[in-house]
Amino acid sequence: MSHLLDVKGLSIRFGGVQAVNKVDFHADPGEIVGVIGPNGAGKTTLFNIITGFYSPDEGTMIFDGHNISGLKPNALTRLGMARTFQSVRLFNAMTVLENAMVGQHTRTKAGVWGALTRSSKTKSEEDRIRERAREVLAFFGDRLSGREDALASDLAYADRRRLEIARAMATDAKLLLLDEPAAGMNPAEKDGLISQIGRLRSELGYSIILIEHDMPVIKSVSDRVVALDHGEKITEGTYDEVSTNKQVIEAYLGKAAEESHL
Amino acid sequence: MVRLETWLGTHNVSRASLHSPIPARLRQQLWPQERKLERNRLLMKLKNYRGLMALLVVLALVAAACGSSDSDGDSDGSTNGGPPAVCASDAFGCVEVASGDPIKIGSLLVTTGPNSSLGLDSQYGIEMALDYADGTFDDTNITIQGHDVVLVPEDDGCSAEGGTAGANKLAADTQIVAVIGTSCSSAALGTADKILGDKGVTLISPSNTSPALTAEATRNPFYFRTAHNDTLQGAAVAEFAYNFEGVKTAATIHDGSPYAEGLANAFAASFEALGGTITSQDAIQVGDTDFSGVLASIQAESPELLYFPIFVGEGSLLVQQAKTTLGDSVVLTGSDGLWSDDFYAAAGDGVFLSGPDVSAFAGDAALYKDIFLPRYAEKYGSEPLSAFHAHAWDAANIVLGAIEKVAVDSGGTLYIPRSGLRDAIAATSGYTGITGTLSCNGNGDCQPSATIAVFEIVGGKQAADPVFSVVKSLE
Amino acid sequence: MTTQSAAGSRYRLFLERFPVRRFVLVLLALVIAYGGAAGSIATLRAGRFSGEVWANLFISGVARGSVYAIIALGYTLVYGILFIINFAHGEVFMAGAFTAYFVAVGLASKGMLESNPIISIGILFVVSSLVSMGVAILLERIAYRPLRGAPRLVPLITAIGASLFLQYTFRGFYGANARAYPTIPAIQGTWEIGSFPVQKVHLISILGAVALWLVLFWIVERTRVGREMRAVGEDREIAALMGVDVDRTIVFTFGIGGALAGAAGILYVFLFNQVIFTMGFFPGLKAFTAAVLGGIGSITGAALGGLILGILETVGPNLFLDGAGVPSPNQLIPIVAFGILVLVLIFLPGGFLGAPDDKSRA
Amino acid sequence: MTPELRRSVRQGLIGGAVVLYLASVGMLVAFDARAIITNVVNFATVLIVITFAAFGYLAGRPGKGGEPAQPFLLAGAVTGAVAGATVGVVAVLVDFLITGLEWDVRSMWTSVSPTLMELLSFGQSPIVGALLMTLLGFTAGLAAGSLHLATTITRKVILLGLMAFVFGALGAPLFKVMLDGMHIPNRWLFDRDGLTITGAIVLFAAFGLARLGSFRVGGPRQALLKVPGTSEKNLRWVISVLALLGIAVLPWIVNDFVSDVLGFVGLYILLGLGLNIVVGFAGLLDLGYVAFYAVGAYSVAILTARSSYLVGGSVTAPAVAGYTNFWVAVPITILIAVVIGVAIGAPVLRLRGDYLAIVTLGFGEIIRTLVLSDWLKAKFGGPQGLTEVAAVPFFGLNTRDPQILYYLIYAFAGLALFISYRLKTSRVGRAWAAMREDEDIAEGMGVSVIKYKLLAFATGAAVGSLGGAFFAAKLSVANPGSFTLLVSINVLAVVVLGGIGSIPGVVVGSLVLVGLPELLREFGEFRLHIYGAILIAIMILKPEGLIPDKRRALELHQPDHQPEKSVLSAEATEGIQ
Repeated sequence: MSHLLDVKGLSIRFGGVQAVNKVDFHADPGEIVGVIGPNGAGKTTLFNIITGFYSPDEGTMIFDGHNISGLKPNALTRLGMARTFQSVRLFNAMTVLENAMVGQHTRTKAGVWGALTRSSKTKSEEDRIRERAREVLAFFGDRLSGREDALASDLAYADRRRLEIARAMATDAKLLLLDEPAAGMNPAEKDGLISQIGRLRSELGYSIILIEHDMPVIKSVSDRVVALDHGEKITEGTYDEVSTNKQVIEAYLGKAAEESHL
Repeated sequence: MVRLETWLGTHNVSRASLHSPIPARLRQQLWPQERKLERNRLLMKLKNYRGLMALLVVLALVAAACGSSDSDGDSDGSTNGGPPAVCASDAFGCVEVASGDPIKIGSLLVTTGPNSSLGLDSQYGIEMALDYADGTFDDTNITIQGHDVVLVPEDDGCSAEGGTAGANKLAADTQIVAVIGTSCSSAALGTADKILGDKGVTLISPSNTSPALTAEATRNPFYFRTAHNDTLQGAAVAEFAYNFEGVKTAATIHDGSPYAEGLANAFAASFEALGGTITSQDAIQVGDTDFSGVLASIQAESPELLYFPIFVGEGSLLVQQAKTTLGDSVVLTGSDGLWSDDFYAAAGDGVFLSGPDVSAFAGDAALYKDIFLPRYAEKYGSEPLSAFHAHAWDAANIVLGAIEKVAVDSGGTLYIPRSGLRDAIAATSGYTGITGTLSCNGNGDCQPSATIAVFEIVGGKQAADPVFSVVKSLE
Repeated sequence: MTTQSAAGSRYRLFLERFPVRRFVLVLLALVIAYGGAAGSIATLRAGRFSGEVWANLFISGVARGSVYAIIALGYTLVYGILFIINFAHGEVFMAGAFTAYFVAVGLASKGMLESNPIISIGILFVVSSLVSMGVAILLERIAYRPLRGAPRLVPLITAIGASLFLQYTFRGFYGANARAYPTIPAIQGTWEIGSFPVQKVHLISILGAVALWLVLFWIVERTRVGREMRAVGEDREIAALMGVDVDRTIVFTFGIGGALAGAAGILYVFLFNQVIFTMGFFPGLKAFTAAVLGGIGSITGAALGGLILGILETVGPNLFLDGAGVPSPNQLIPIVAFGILVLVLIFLPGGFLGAPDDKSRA
Repeated sequence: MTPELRRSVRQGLIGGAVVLYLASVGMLVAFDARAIITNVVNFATVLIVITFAAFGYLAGRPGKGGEPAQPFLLAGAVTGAVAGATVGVVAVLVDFLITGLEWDVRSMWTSVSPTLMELLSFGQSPIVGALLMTLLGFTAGLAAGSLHLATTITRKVILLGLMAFVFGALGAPLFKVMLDGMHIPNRWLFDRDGLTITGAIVLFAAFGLARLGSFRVGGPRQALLKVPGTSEKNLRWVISVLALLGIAVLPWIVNDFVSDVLGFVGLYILLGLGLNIVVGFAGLLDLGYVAFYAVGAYSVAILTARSSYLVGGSVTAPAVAGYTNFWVAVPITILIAVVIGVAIGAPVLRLRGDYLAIVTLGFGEIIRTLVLSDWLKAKFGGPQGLTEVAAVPFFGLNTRDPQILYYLIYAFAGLALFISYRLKTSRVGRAWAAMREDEDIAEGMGVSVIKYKLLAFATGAAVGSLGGAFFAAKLSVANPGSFTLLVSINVLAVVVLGGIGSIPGVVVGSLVLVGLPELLREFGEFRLHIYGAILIAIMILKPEGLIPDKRRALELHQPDHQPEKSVLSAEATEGIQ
């Protein structure tokens, strides 16, 4: 009961392929969980199921005391879950600030009537979310803060990744699911990211699940690591435990061997 | 019988049902005539000032640009003579045609969209009438008292909005003497007829057949037509079916156009009044090609005659499929919407079509066959596109005749009183046109008694002589 | 341990989890299905139509559907590789049949249609297909090629524009009136199948459509260019990297689609004997509906969709509506056609044979 | 042949083909009836010259990427001459077919009339005509090529002058009627339906000089700033006030017809704004928007018709609820439209964009079929429709008068503008924008896609039905012929031309696509023809429209990911590999 997210027996099939098979998995409040596995292990599919983009064939999911299976992504966002995507997906035609403001959608109420009358209530709500959006942008220093009115599509790659995290933060989530946040970053940027992820938990109190291929990043930030292969959970534990696990090494090496073979 | 009355004497029934639900007192409150008139008068005054207001706005431009040439424009108007007395007494005044200016006649016909052949055909008829009015086809229009007569063509779009826009455009031109149109009843009723009538512009239609346009309750005083009322044609076809063919059961099909539905209903009412039975009244969609479904449904009741007053596109297909589905024993009858070579070719022999009795275009059959038709083919490169070119020709000639009758020259300017022109058209009597001898009745029907005939298609052509012909009169 | 905030109230979550929309839709579908079934039973009970009538309606529906199916192939091919709806495809179909009309008139005046029906029909097919193919290729070159990679709304609007433009171009060329195709005596009348008379034109249209479908199937599945088409449809960039000439393949696709439309035009005039500049629009629309019904992108689906739509349009109004006491049921064909489309898409968002959407798109 | 020459010849051939196309669809003959300068030159000739000149100009244009400048005089002349020769040669050939071989060309190509042949050969023998045509092409091309010599300003001044002169001449019948109505002497300017020679020179000079003048002071904006009392600060205000004033006095300057046209433009602004919410804001392609227009018109007709005369002449009983006041009927109508909008939207919102387009189109047809049907004739009047719809009651004014109705329509168009702006810049608008750009992510950020799509549909339906309500009250009738698929396409074209998602774009789109064709009604035969060409041209040359919406323009220039390859499903395949 004390888990923030508790997933049991999760399975999904696509056509003839068992993409995720009976995965049990949990995350506690304030915890950072790393998910690793070779390409095609089902990590992102797992994320997609948890965040409501796919409905699982089997399994139960409890988040923050609510049974969340069958809920749509927008409902999950309202309950306090937010994610980023493996390939950055921002609203490219919006400014940096607007991207963050969209994140506040579930925390605001103004509807058509509010939009038309622009009552003081609506106005103060708009002001509030603008403030809040600036706040999350400020977390990443002047990389984003200074460029509020720039179009998201004009940002540098690493900044786009940061903006995506900022947008997720803006939803006022309890749990952030980050899908390969370090992909495509240079070592200096990765170091920055590692510290930022740490601060997300220590300063802002987010719980985090992240998928990552970059083992140093996993090693530096994760409290606990879950390893997947062929849609199944192979093992779980601290980084050191997992990284020495025979099955994990085989999964990665096997993959590597295959690649070299090609 | 009640139904027949509804068709033949629209006004009696309609007035009752229009007015009965509202007590007189309430009606007064809703539409206080006096106040309305007062308001209109005020508005008219305002409109008079409009020129002044606008003048201020464009003054700069005019002053800068024209200085010198200003004078000759102004002097043409009324140097000597001045308007004759009829203009002052005419409720809508006169059209003033300055010397050297043409007399403008408008047309409001469907020239775009799927029904354009109907309107273009009429427009060609008018163009040829204006050309031939001086007795020769020479591509030069007639002149009346030294003024060229020109046609200002407009599109009625075969719809209420098209009729409104076109009528507004024509009405805005104070030089327009009369308008020939509309093609489609829906473009006229309550829209074009009212807009033009409010300005005192006479509207005379070559192809409107809806009874409502000349029904007392709904007719506009400036509305006329040379086409025959649906009521006449529906009744004539019913007589053809019941008396001539001797069938006792019939089915109808319309295509969702007001024309077809009106005729089908008129036929059904008359046929039942004669004692026949309507087995089914069906409908198709414009654009359909496969009618097996509707024909199966008709066949199930095995009528002896099928009446389909629709248009060529669907008509040709329907008649071919009807022949295979219903068999040879069923009499197939259409109407003048189907008059076209394409239909004759597709339909084949043994199909009947009703319409104005072209063979009884008595006086001027020679004109029609030997002069009109060859010239039409030469000028427009095809056989007539539809059935109403002759009605348009007659309408144009009636208008020209009326203009000649009422136009007054005064100091080089021609004055044509608007109400006077309307009255002259209304007084048309015994005019021998192509479509017959025309006399306008008090409700604007210039063919109050038309000879409606039914022709058979023989040898891929409409037979020259009708198998059945009857003179039908309104009232 | 959790606070029951408004955001997480059990009631609200229940509502969100409960597929209200789907529930309502299923209910709606059931009502419609019940109405259709009740109407059908009433019709059949009333017995206005004999079995022979139903059979005739069915065959004429299949013939109509065959034409839809062949036009639909053009939609499906283009959609399959470019993911655009070539809204002007109906006009491509019109162009061929309309132009071939003049050839047919010429042949008729020489008596060829009577003396050499097979050669004449062959000539008509070739002319119609070539013209339609030319128009389709021009269309691709002028209207669609500059728009590769643009958002999908853009080529769709272009296609609507092209549809109007082509219609009125041919109206300007050949005139506004409907023209009756000269009849080919050899294909008039009926053939007896068993003891059941079937109109020759129906049978020829159906067989012609089957042949055309087989040819297309063979091209796509068995030839090099077919493989290239499939490759381009799968991933344009990778296909280009593999040495496929993408532009040429796309032109080829439009060409085949156009040629099929031209051939369908001749089948159409066998059935309906008439051409007019607006003749392409509604068959085009129906064919597109058929392609969507069958699952756009699928060749078999297009054929299936066309047949089902054709049959439903012919049989449907009399079957479902007549017994329910609806007057002039055949006027309501659009309601039957589009109603079926909506019903199918509710339950099978990808059409009968289309790839079902991913799991979130329930 | 040098590449430059080859390019010129190719351009010339295309130019010739364009003229031949215009001839073969009948445009030239139709436009021959319209004078530009009365008794001197008509529109057909001007059109031919414009085509030759345009291709001559293009041929001389320096190529992309800093190619060396072309010998533009030569290029222009060659292009023009080739184009002229192409036309001439084909004309000679056709003439030979007709007179020499006695082939009845016109039985197939209906537009190839004697008038056309005479037009193309300038009334001379075919050979002489062809030579003249070549000469005309040469001259036009040379003149156009020499434009490259001129400075940008001179070029623009000349072009504007020419445009003013052509449009002035095309609008001549209308302008003449307007001036006549105001009793302003105009004989020096217009002669019958064209310009006088003086008029042509004056128009050319006036607009050319005005343009030159505005260049001198640095554009119209700077010119306006010179007016005492205006500053950068209050310029916006000044412009708004001027615009409002202009809108307010407009119907009294122009005549009833133009007011009527403007009223119609206003209706399309309403419809366009409604559809813009659906297509532009929410990104849902709705091809059946006419459904709501029809719902609005028919609801108001049924509610307010004093009685329901059928055009066929029979009179049904007074309509269901007869005599309802228009202002009471409108909210009911909007409510009905919203319900129908949601009902139409609900089943199809989850469909892919293309499917949505075809299904909405189907719904439009279904609504039209229903009001047309014999089945519901008792309610909707069948093909004859409903007549005697009451005029809008408004302080006892005659609202059938186009000049009065104008204000009512524009008041509501203004309201719709206001609603559009407010919605666009609100939380709702942000949610729509997010959803339009990436539905999955928007949902991931907490936007309920279903809710916001339905909201867009409902809002669009409400605005569209308002347009329909005014339509019925304006015409006094509602009949099914007014609610065809073409209306949906027209409204879509308005939105697209102005710029998808752009609010001022809708206004401009309506003026151009609805206003202009109404004013040039005699070319009505070619209206849809030209319409189609405009849709294609806009999408190829400027897909963001005339007045682009910033955000939308950006999206339209982003390459689209192939639909089957959305990132989510690409990730899904990860599990399959």
